[in-house]
Amino acid sequence: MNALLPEGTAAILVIPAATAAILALTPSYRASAPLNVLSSFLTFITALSLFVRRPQTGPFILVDDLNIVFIVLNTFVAFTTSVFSASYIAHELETGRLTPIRLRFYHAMYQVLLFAMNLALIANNIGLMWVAVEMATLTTVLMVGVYRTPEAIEAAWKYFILGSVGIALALFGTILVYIAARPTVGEGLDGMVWSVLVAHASAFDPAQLNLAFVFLMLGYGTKVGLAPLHAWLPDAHAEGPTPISAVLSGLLLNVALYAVLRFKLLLDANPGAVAPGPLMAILGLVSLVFAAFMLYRRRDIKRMFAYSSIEHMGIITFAFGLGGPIANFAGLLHMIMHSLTKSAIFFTVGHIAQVKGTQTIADIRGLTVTHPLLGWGLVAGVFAIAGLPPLGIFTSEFLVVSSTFARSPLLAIPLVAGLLIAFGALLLRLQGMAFGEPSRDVAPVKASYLPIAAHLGLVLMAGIYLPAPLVVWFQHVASLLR
Amino acid sequence: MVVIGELAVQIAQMLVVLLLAPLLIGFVRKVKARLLRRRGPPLLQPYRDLVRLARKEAVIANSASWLFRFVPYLVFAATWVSASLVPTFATGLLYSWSADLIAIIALLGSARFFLALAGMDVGTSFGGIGSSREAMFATLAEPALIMIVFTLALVAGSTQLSTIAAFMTSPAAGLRVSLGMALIALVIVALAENARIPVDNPATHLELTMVHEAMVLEYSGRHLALLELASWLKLLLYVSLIACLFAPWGIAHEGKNFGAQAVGVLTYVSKLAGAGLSLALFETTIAKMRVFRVPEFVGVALMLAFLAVLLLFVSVSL
Amino acid sequence: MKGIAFDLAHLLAGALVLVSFMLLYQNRLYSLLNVFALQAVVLTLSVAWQAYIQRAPHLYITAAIALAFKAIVIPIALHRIIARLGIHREVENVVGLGPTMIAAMALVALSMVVMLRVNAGADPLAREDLAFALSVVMLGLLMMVTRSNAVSQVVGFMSLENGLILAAAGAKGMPLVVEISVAFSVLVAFIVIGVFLFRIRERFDTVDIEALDRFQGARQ
Amino acid sequence: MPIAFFLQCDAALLVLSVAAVLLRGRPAVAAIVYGGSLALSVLLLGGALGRLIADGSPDGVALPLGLPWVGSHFRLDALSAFFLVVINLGSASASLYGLGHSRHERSQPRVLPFFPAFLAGMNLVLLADDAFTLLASWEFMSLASWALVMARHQQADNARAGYVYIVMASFGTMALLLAFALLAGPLGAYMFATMRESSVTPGVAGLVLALVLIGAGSKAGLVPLHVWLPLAHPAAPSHVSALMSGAMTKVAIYAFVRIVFDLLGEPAWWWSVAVLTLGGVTAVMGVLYALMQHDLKRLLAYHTVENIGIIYIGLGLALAFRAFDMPAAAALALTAGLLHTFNHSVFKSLLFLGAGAVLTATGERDMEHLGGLIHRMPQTAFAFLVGCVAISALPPFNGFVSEWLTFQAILVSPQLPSWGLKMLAPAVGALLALSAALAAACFIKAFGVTFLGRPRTIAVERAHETDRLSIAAMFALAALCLIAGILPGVFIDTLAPVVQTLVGDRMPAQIGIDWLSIVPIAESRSSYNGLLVFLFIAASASLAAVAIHRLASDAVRTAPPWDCGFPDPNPTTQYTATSFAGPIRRVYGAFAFQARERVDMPAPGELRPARLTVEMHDLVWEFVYDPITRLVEFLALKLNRLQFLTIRQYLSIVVGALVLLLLVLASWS
Repeated sequence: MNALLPEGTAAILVIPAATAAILALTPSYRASAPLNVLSSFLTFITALSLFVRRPQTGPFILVDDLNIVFIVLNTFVAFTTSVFSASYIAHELETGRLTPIRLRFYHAMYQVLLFAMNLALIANNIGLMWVAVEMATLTTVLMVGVYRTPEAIEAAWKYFILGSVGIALALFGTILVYIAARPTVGEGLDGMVWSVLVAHASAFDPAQLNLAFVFLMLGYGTKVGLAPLHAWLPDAHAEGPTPISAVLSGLLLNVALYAVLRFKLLLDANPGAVAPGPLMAILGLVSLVFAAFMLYRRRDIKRMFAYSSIEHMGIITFAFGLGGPIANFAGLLHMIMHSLTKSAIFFTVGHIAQVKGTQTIADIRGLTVTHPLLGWGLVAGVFAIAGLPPLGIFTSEFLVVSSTFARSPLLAIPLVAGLLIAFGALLLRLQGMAFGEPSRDVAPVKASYLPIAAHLGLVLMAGIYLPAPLVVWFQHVASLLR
Repeated sequence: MVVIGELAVQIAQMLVVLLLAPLLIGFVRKVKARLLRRRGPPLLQPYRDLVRLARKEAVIANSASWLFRFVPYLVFAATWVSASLVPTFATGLLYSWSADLIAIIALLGSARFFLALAGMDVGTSFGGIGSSREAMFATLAEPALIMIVFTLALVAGSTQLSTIAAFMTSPAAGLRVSLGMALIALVIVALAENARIPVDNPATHLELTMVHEAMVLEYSGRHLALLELASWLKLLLYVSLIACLFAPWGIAHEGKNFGAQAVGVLTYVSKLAGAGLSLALFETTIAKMRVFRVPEFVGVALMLAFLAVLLLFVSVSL
Repeated sequence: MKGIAFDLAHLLAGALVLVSFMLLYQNRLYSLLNVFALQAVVLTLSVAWQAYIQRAPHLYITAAIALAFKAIVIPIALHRIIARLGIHREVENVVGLGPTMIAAMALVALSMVVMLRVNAGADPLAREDLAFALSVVMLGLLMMVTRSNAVSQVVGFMSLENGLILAAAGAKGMPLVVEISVAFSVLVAFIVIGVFLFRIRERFDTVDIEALDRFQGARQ
Repeated sequence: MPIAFFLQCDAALLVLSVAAVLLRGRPAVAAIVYGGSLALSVLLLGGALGRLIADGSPDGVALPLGLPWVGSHFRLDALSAFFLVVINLGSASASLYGLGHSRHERSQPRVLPFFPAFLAGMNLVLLADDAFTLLASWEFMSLASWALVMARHQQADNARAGYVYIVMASFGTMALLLAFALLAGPLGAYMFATMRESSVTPGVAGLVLALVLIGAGSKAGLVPLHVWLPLAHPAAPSHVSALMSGAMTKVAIYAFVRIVFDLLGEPAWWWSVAVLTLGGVTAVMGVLYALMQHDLKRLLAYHTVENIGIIYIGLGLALAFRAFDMPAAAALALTAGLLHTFNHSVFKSLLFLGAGAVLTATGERDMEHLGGLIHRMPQTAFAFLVGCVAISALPPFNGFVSEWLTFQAILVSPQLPSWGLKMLAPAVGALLALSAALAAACFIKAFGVTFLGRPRTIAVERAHETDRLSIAAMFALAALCLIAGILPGVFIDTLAPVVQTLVGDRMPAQIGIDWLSIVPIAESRSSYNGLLVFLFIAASASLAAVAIHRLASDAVRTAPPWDCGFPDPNPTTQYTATSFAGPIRRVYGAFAFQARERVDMPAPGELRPARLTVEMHDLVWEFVYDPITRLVEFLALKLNRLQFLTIRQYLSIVVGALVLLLLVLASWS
C-alpha cells in the first residue's frame, strides 16, 4: 500500500473519492453542499501539506516541484469553486433548473472530478495518468449535460465525441512511448513510470518518440482546447452549470497541459528527437489569434469567456513552447494567474447571468449602476484577463512579449496582434455590460463575493509583489522545463 | 553721456514716428487725389481729424464690454512700441534689443488679435465679417513675414533689426535673388496688413468688401482716433521697415555725431515721400480684389518668401 | 516457434486491417455490424495469440472482454437500437466510396511509412504490429469522418479502439492493458447508451434535428 | 528632498483613492479627496522644485515589488524633477478647481476614487527607473484616466470615447513594451541603468525610435495617432480634461525624452527628419482640426495636438543638432521644447478650467449656444482671455517665449552639415509659423464667440460667475502665464541642469544679463525682453489714456449698436463659430479635409429657403482606422463560420491536423 500510495498523497485521493461515495448516498441536498465545501477544503489543506512532507516517488505516485504547483492550484480553485457553487446551486434550486436528485449526482460528480484530476496530476505512471484524464473527461461530460436542456445535451455530446477521439489518440501516443522505452527500460511496469522514462529518455528511439509526441500533443491538446482542436470547449463552457465552467477553464485545461508538459520533458531529454517547442509554439499562436478574432461576434457571455480561455491557453502553450528561463517562468505565472482570474470571472458571470436571467451579452447592461460589486468585479476580472496592471497577468504578458520580441521578433508580431485584437473585443463587450443604461433584473441573488475577492486579491498581489521564495521556486521549475 | 544720447535718439524716434504717421497718410491721400485730377484734402487734414475725433464724446454700443473700451489703447500702444523699435533714421536704438524682428511681428499680431476681438465684442454681423476675414488674411501674412525674417536672418546672421540694417549697408550684403523675392513678399504683406488696395479699400464703407473698417465700425470719438492713428503708425512702420531693411542708405549708425543723425532724418523723410508716392501710384492704377482672391494674393507672398529661404542655400550673392 | 509466432501475429494484424477495409466498404447497417463483430473476433484472436506468445495471462482477460463486449453485446445492442429508432438501413456516405477507398489506401501507406521510419532496432514484431494498429486507427478515424450516420460512426470509433487494443496487446509486457481496455469499454458503452438515450437518429451532429435548427441562431 | 518622500506622497495618493471608495456617499468625501490631492501635489511640487533648483545629484531606490528578479527601481534626476514640477503644477490647480467645483456637484462617485489614482500613476511614471515599473505605472495611469473618461458613461459618445481611448492606450503601451524589449535584450535587462550602458545596433535603434514614436506619440497625440485625444479629453470632467491635456500628454513627452535622449544613445541624423516632419504635420493639422470645431472643449483638445507638434519640433531639432555634435544648439532646441512643454501645461490647464467653469455655469460646451459671457462671468472671461493670448504665442505671455526660442533654434539649423536638414528645418519653421497664426485665429474665434457678443441662448443669460476657488485656480495659472512671459530667463536657467544632463551642454546663463532679457546665443544675434516690452506697452497705453482724457474729452454715451444703420436685435444674426471659420475653411479645408460646399439656390419665385451644405472628411479616420476596423470585422465574420460546423466536420479538422503532422514527420530529415 505504501509503495503504491504514499501517505501524503493518499489523502488528496482518498478524501475526494470517499466524499464522492458519501455524497452519492446523501439524499438531503442541504447537507451535501457544505460537505462538498468541507471535503474540498480538506483536500486543499492536505495538498498544502505536500510542501512540508514530500512523499517518496513510487511506481504510481510522483510529487516533484513541477506538479506540486499544479496540485495546490488545483485543490485551491476547487475549494473556492465549491464555495461559489454552494450559493450558485441554491439559486438554481429556487428557480427549479436543478432538481434535488440531479443535485445529488452533481455533487458526487464534483468530487469524482476532483479525484480524477488529482490522480492525473500526481500519477507517475503515464498509463494511470491517461486513465485519470479519461475519467475526468467522462465526469465533466456528465456535468456539462446536467441541465438536460437540448443545448446542454448537444454541448455535452459534442464534448464527449471530440474528447473521446482525443483520448484515443493520447492512448496511442502513450503506447508508443512504452514501446519506445521498452528496449532500454525493459518490459513491465517500469516502462510506463515517468520518472524512470525521463531518466533513460536519452537512449530511446527518437523516431518513435516523435511519433508518440504527435499523438500525445493532439490527444491532450484537444483537452487543452488548442485550436483547431478546441471545438468542444466553448459550448461545454456555455451550456454547463457555471461552477463547471470555472473548473473546466481553471483546472481541467491545466491538467491536460500538465500532461503535455510531462511528455515535452521526455522529448527534451532525448537529443535525437525533434524539439517539441516549435510545435507547441505554433499551436499556441494559432489558438491565440484564432480565439482573438472569435471573441468579436460572441453573443453569449460564457461562450465569450470560453474563447478567452482558448486564447490564454494559447499564450501559455506558446510560452512553454518558446522555452528559456524567462518564457517558462512567464508561462507558469500566466497559467496560475489565468486559472485564478478566469474562475473568478466565471463566478461573477454566473451570478450576473442569474440576476439578469440571461447569458446574452446584449441584454446585460449597466451592471456597475445596478450591482456595483458584481459590475466592478467583472470590470476587475476582465482587466486582469486583458493583461492590465497592476494585476498579475500583466507581469506574465510583459515577460512573454518582451522575451519573444527580443529573441525572435517575427513570432512577436502575431502574438502582439492577437493580444491587441482580443483586448479590443473584450473591452468592447465589457463596456457594454458594465456601463450604460442598466437593463432590468429578473431575480435577486445571494451572491458569494468571497471567492471572487480572494482570487482577484491574489491576482492583484501577484501583480504588485511576488514573494521571494515563490519566485525561487518558479525559477527552479522553469529551469526544470528547459 | 552716451546713454543720454541714445536715450535722446530713442525718444526722438518715438516722437518722429508718432508725428510723421499722419503726415504720410495725408501725403498719400493728397497724391492720390491729384492723380485723379482732384484737389484733395490738405496735407495736414489727418491731424485735424485726430483732434476733432478726440474732442468728441465716445458713443459705445450698449452690448459692448470693458474689452471694447480697453482695446484701442492697447492696439495703439502695441503698434507704437513696435513702430518705435524699427530704426528709422538711426540704428542702435537704446531698446532695440528688447525685441527683435520676430517679436515686433508678434507685437503687431497681438494688436490684431485684440482688434479682431473688439470687432466681435458688440455682436454685430459686420464686426464678425471684419474679424474673421482679418484673421484669415493674417494666417497667411504672418508665416510670410516669418519667412521673410528667416531670409534676412540667414543672410545677416541675426534677427536684430539694427544688426541687419548695419549688415545691409555693408558690402557683404550684395545683391541676391532671395532678397529680391523677400522684398516683393514684404511689399505684398505690407499692402495686406495695412488694408490697402487691392486687398482692402480704406476709403470705402461698402459692406461686403470691407475688412479693417468693419472691425472698427462701432468705434467713435477718441477710441476711433486712437485706432486710426494706430493704423497710420502701422503703415509708417512697414514703410520704415522696408526702408531700413532694403534701402538702409543714409541711416545713422551708433555713436555717430549729430550731423549724421540730421542726414539720417532727411534721407528717411525722402524715403517716406518716395514710398508714399509709389503707394499712391500703385493704388490708383490697380482695382480692388474679391475677398476670396486675396488669399491667393497673400499666398503668393508666402510662397515667394519660402522660396527665398530655400534659394539662400543654392544661390550665392552676385 | 519464433517464426510461426511472428507470422501468425502478423497475419492476424493484417486481417484486422483487411476487416477495417471491409467496414469502410459496407453500405448496409446490419452487414456493417456483422463485419464489425467479425473484426472483434479477429481482434480477440490476435490478442489471445499475443497472450499466448508473451506468456501474459492478463491479456486473456482483454481478449475475453473484446469477445464478449465487442463481438456480442455491442452489435446486438446496436441491432436493437437500429430497429428501435427506425434508422434507415443503408449507410449514406458523405464522400463517395471510391474516394474513401483511395483515402484509406493513402492513410495505410502513410502509417506504414511513418512506422518504418522507426529504426529497426525496435523489435520487428512490435514494429509491424504497430504499423497495422496505426492503420486500423486511421481507418477508424476515416470512417467516423466519412460516414454521416450515428451507428456507423460508433462503429468507426470502436474499430479505432480495436486498433489501440491491438497496439497495446502487441506492446510486449505492457502493464495496465486490462485496465485500459476496461476503461475504453466503458467509454464505448457510454457512447452507445448516449446514442440510445438521446435518440440520435441520423448523425452525431445533433441530438434532435429541430433542436439544432432552433439554436443555430443563439449559438454565437 | 529624498526620493522616498516622493514615493510616500504617491502612496498617500493611492491611499486617498481607496479612502474615496470606502467613504463613498459621505458629504465630506469630495472635500477630503480634493483637499488631500491638493496638499500632496503642492508637497510634490515643492519637493521637485527644490530638487530642480538645488540640482541635487540623482538618487534612486529599489523596492522588492514588480518584476521579481529585477525589483522595481525608482530614480529622481533633473529630467524627472522638471516633469514632476510640470505634472504637479497641473494637478495642484486641478485639485483646487475640483475642490471648488465639488460645491456645484456634490456626489461624484465615479470621479473621486480615480482622481488621486490618476495623479499617483503620472507621478510614478516619472519616477520609474526600470521598464516594468514604467510601463505598469504608465498603463495604470491610462486606466485611471479611462475610468474618469467613463465617469459620465450614460452618454453613448463618452462610452465610445472611452473605448477608443483604452484601445489606443494599450496599443501604445504594447509599442513601448516592444521598444523596451529591444533595449533590454533577450536576457531581460530591464533596468534603465543597464540599458544606458548597453548599446544597440543602428538598425535596432531606429526600430526602437519608431516604436517609441508610436508608443509615446499615441499618448501625446501625434498625428495620425491622435484620434482618441479629441474624443476622450472633452468627455472627462473638466478638471480631469485639464489634467489629461495639461499633464498626461507631458508624461508621454517625458517617456519620449527619457528613452530617446537618455537610454538610446547617440542619435542618427535621420531620426530628427522623422521627428521634425511628424511634429510639423501634427502642429498644422491639429490647429486646422481645432478651427473646424464648435465644441469648446474639443477645440481645446485639438489644440493640445497642435502644441504637442510644436514640442516635438523642438525635440527633433535637438536630436538633429545632437546627431551632428552641436551641443550648444541642441541645448537651445531642447530648452525650447521643454519650456514649451511647461508653458503648454500651464495655459492649457487654465483654458480647460475656464471651459469647465463655462460648462458648469451654462451646461453648454457648444459655442454656437454661448456668447456674451464676459458680462455674466467677468473673472472667468479675463482668465480665459489671458490663456487665449498665451496659447496664441503673443507677447508678452509665455507661449511666445518658447516659440521664439524654437524659431531661434531653427535659425541655427543652416549650420547643420546635412543638406536634407538644411532644407527641412525652414520648412518646419514655416509650418510652425502657420500653426501659430492659425492658433491666433482659432482663439479669436473661441473667445469671441464664447465670451463676446450677445447671449445666444437663455442658458447663458441665466449663467453666473463660478466659485472662488475655481477662480483662484484660474488666476494663479494666468499669473504664471504672465510671469513666465516676462521673466523667461529664470525659467531657462532652471531648465539648465535638465538640458545639461541630456545633451551635455546648456544655454548661456540668462539671470546675469542686464534688464533681465534673454539672449539665446549672442547679444548681436537675437534677444528678447518680455519685461521691457510689457512695461513699454503698459506705459504708452496709460500715457495715451491719460493724455487723451486730460487734453480731450472723456465723455461716454451708450447707445444701440450702429451696425451700418441696420442693427438687428436677433442674437442669431451674430457671427457663429462656423461662420467665423468659414473663410479659413475655404482656404485650407479643401486639401486638409476635402471640404466641399454645396449651395442650393432656389429659382426665383420658389418659396423654399436657400441652403448651404458643407461636407468634410476626417482623412485620418477614413484612411487609417476604418480600414483596420473593417479588416478585423471581416476576418471575425469569416472565422466565425467555424462556430457552426457539425461534429463530423470538427472531427475531420482533427484528423486533418493529425494527417498533416504525420506527413511532416514522414518527410522529416
